[in-house]
This record gives sequence, C-alpha cells and structure tokens, in this order.
Amino acid sequence: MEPLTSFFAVSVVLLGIGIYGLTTKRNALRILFSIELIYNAANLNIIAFARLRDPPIVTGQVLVLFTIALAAMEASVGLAIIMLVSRLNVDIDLRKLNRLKG
Amino acid sequence: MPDPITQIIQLVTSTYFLEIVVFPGLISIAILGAFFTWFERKLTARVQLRIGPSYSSPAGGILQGFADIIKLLFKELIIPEGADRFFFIMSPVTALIIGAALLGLIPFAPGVQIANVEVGLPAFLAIVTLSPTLVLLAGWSANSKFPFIGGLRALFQQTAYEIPLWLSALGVVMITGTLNLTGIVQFQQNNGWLILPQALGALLFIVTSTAEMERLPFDLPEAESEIMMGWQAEYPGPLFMLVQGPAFIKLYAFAALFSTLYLGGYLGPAIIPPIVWFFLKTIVIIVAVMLFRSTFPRVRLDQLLRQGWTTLLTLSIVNIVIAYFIVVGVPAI
Amino acid sequence: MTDLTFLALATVTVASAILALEARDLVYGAAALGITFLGMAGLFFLLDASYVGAFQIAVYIGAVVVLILFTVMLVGPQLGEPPLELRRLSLLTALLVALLLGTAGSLTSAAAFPGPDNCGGGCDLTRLGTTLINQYGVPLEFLSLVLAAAVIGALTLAKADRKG
Amino acid sequence: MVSQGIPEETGYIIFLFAATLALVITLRLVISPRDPRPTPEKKAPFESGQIASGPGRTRFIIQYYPYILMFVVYDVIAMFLFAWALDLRALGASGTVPVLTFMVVALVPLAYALHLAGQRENW
Repeated sequence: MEPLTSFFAVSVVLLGIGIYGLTTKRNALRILFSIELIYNAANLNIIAFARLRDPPIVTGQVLVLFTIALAAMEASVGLAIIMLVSRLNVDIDLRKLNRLKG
Repeated sequence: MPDPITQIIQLVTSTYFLEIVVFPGLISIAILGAFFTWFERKLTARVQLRIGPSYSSPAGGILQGFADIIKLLFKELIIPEGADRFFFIMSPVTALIIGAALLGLIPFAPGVQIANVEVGLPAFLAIVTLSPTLVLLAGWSANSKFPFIGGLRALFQQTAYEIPLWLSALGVVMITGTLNLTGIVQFQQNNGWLILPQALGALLFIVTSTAEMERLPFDLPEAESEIMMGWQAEYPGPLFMLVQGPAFIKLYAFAALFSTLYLGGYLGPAIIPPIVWFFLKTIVIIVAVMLFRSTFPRVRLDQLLRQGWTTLLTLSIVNIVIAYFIVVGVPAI
Repeated sequence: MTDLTFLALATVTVASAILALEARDLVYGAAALGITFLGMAGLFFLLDASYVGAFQIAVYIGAVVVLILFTVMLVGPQLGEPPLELRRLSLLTALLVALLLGTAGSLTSAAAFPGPDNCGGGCDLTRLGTTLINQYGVPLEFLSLVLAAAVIGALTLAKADRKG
Repeated sequence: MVSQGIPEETGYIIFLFAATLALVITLRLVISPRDPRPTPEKKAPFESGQIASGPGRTRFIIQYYPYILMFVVYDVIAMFLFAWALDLRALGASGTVPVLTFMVVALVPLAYALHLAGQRENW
C-alpha cells in the first residue's frame, strides 16, 4: 500500500493545476474544467484523510458523495449559462462578459 | 531487480493471466462473438421464413462469423476526409476495452471471476455509463452527417434509459443488502431466485438493457433504414469489426448480469457443473433478446425518450416500493 | 516502495489534467478531463473507497463529461479560442503553483503518514448507508432542494423563448 | 491470485488496453492493404451516394436537451439511493422518512422538466 502522503501530493498538484487554469484561462468552459479539477483534488484529500484512521472512518466517503453531487449540479447550471450566453451570440470570454443582467 | 519489473513478471506468469487470455477473457469472447453473429442471423432468418447464411460450412453455415471476421480484416482502412483520426480510431478501441471490463466483473462459477470487486453491481453499471461518451465522440469524429446524428441519438437514448436501469437493479440491492455480485448469487442460494420477488424489476431490467445495447426495438442510433448505421457509417472494414465487438460483448455481459441478478447465476442442481448452468441461463436471455429483434418494430426517438422518463421511471419506482415492502414489511423472507 | 499502480494512475491523472486545460481543441480538453476523472476513480479504489470510486465514474464521466461534450459540440463551432492572457496574472499564478508544488514535495519527503493496509473484505462499505441516513439526514434533505433548484434553474436558463 | 502490488483489476485493464492497441496497429501495418494515392471520392464522407455538401457536424439535435440534464440530476439521486438500499436491512423502517422526502422533493422538478421537454419549439 502506497503511503498516504503520495495521495496528498497528487491532490496538491491537481489543486495547483486547477488554480492555474482559473487564473489564466478566459474561456468559460476551461474555467469550468478548472473548478471540477479543484473539486476532485478536494475529494481525493478527504478520502485520503478518512483512510488515516484504522479502521477508516466512513464519514469521509459520505462527505465526498455530497461534494460529487454538488459538483455535478454546479456543472449542469454552469453549462446551461454557457449555452445561454452562446445563444445570445456573445463569445464566452469571461473577462468581457460582465453584463449578464436583464 | 527493480520492484515494478518483478510485479509485471509475476503478473504475466500467473494463472490469472491465463484467465484473462483464455476463458472468461479474450479468446472465448472472440469465438463466442463469431458464433453468436451466425446464430443471430440464422435465428432471424428462420423467424422470417428465410434460410439465412448457409454456404460457409456444411453445418448450416456455422463458420459464417469467422468468414466475416477474415473478410473484414483484409479490407482497406479508409479514414474520411476531415475526420478526427485520434477519436475515430480510439473510440472503438476504448469501447472494446470497456466491454471486456464488464465481463471481468461477472462471476461465471465459484472462483471463476476476474475481478471480484466489492461494489461489483455499481461498478458494472458505472462502466456502462461510459459508452454514450464514446459513441458521441465516435459520431463527432467522422465529420459526416449520419454519424453525428447517430452519436447524438445514442447519447440521448442511453442516458434516458440509464436511470430506469439503475433503479431496477436497486431492487436487487435492497433485498440482498450487498453490492457484490458473488454476494448476490450466494443470497439466492439461500433464499431462492430473485426473479420471483423482483419480476417487475427483471422485466424493466431487460427492457432498459436492450435500450442500452442499442438493439432492435431501440436501435435508433444505428437505424440502417433511416440513418445508414448511424455512428458506425464511416467505419472501414477492420474498424467496423472493432465496432461490432463491443456490441456483442454488451449483449453477452448484460445477459450474464441478468442471469446473475435474477436467475441465480451459476446455481442449479448439481447434475451438471455450475458453469454450464451459467451458460444455459445466459444463452436463454441472449436468445430472448435476439427474438425481440425479429419481433418488434423500431420506435421513434421522442416516443422513446418520453416513455423512458415517464412509464419506465414510474414502474421502476413501483418496483422499489415492492422491494421495500418485501424487506421491511415482511421480516426475514 | 512505490506502488506501480499508484504511479501509473497518478501520472495519468496529472498529465490529463494539464492536457484538459492546455489542449487546443475543447473536445480533446473535455475527453482529457474525463480521463482525469477516471484516474481519480482509480485512486479512490486504491484507497478502498470503492463505492465512491464507482459513483465517481457514473456521475462525473457518465453525466458531467457527457454534458460538457454536448455543450462543447453545440457552442464550439461559433466559439473560437480567445487568446491566452498570461501577462496580468502569470506571476501570481507561477508563484502559487510553485508554492503548492513545494508543499507537495515537502509532504512526500517528510515523515510519511503510515499507509494503513489489510483493509480487505469490504471494510469500505461498513455502515455507509446508516451513516448517511442517521447522521446526515438533514443535509440530504437540503441536497434534494439543491437538486430541484438545479434542474429548474438550468432548464429555465437554457430555454429558448425568453419573454418573461 | 497475483502479487500484492497490483490489484487484479488494474492488471486486467492494462492488459486489455495493450492487446487491443496491438491489434489495431497490426491491422494497420501488416494486414490491411494501402492505397498510396487515394482519390478524393474515396475519402469523401458518405451521404447516400450524393456528393457531400457542407460541413459534417451541423445537424445538431438540441430539442431533447432537458432529458440529458435530467439524467445528470437523477444519476446523483441514484447514487444516494444505492447507499440507502445497501443498509436497508439495518435501517429498517427508520430510514423511510428522510429517503421519502428526498425522493419526493427531487422528483417534483421532473414534472416541470417533462413539461418543458414536451414543448419542442422551445429548444
């Protein structure tokens, strides 16, 4: 069995990639990808820490079920917004898109 | 010797490797695939009062499937102009791997199982959910109109029937209280086959899994008379063979899962060995699904989606209620 | 010792995460994101959280990636990738990523958390449902409200006629 | 059983991947014949014998979008229902009220979604 630190390391690297995408990308879909990566990094962290106890605590898994559900909902609403914006014939550059009111 | 290399050598020299290559694994899948291709054509022909394939060997053309494989192998690989080569080739390859991974989860007999995963049933269904992605990518990659329409149809259809499929399998989980496929079979050893308490669930399961397999009452993604085999339209010979592979493996795997969940898997009187029981049950299901093909006409896409989300979803919730009363209402069935 | 499976999964996950953000074609990006999720599910299986792993595949790849691909194929042709704008934020990001990678490096070199083993035989599923219902019943109800809001909100947003 | 290092499933998947990839490469390199100079007609997309016109990825089906959105949501619901079903014997009737509320609240939007999906001119 791999030591848990390696899993933490993967989680941290994914978080770094997600933050990188969040700050440098301007395409709304790429930003959505970054957010999903950050969610995944958090999930991996939670699962790995839940595994730290022996026997492992199941609460960590339940928590991750909730975050998976929330991430899926976030993605569905985010993609609906992207569809709406593309229908209004605006390009989905989030740095220019600042008037989504009315 | 470095550690990973030792691990790989150990893997290659184990009997487990043999299991992958020969029996539940690749070679047996290929032979069964060729056989059932012939069998399906023959059966459909007999239902329609035709003769069917008859030239390839004396015994009623039984080698037709192998002949087809050899023919398709020697065709030229043509990739259409403007196609996305990576996804065009990788989606059938990945679909084949996914299909084979499904079979790895099935307990064929006590101990004959490639991966006895603790969450076998959700793992199977989760792997099934991967296939709309691949079909969509395959249809998109060909840069042609029929494949794209077919890919989108497959996407809508398979996602719509996914939920009734999960919920009909949920009834089995409620009654057995385990997600492990071997555990489900062992439960049936003590309590009788689940087709009796879960008759509605079994019916729903076979209908929705026919839709997942894209077989005839629900074969809109590849409807040959309207969209020319749909997402498979642009595939040249050898790749077409690779595309047909997952279609058969899905049929085989779903039939095997049905007999595991509802018909007691490898259980049966000890006159014949468990694995024969398993194959008998699986073949009965395969023949039933093949008879659907020659019996029912194709439905329309909007009717299909509407029925999936209304009738089938309602029935699967009714099935959950039935399972709930079996477990809670009548203690210790 | 370094486990071969872990190494392969971690490499695939991280590489495809980078590809998801950097691939020029958004369809490739979405597919790479799917592979990231798959690798993550594999890591969950290694951590004996097989239930979460299975539903990671079902929900993330089966549903989210499909929805992303659908949207990409719908809006992609009229999209055109806007050029990267690295000037403004690149320094901050570079610093942040370096910091995180440094943390990762120091974590791996520090005294390792013990890797618990001998968890064979389904210790990952013990009392999952009971914990969910008994301890997290109220969050579950709130989650159902979130689900309802997401369906209604997303459909209202994506609807074509907007008179009201 | 294999060594402790590699879980069986992983070895299975790696092997299948390698085998199938090898098969495709073999097909491409060895068996399948090659045409050194394919004509434009050979590479043209199939349109029932007509000359292909326009880009290939245009016929988009958008009018069933609500269905795929519903799938995302009800997949999540199935995830929680499986966790409940797993422990149904232990929970007995005590888990009924939370799960029933959960299902009812989450199924109400289904009616709205079906209503919207019925109006195909909206999409």
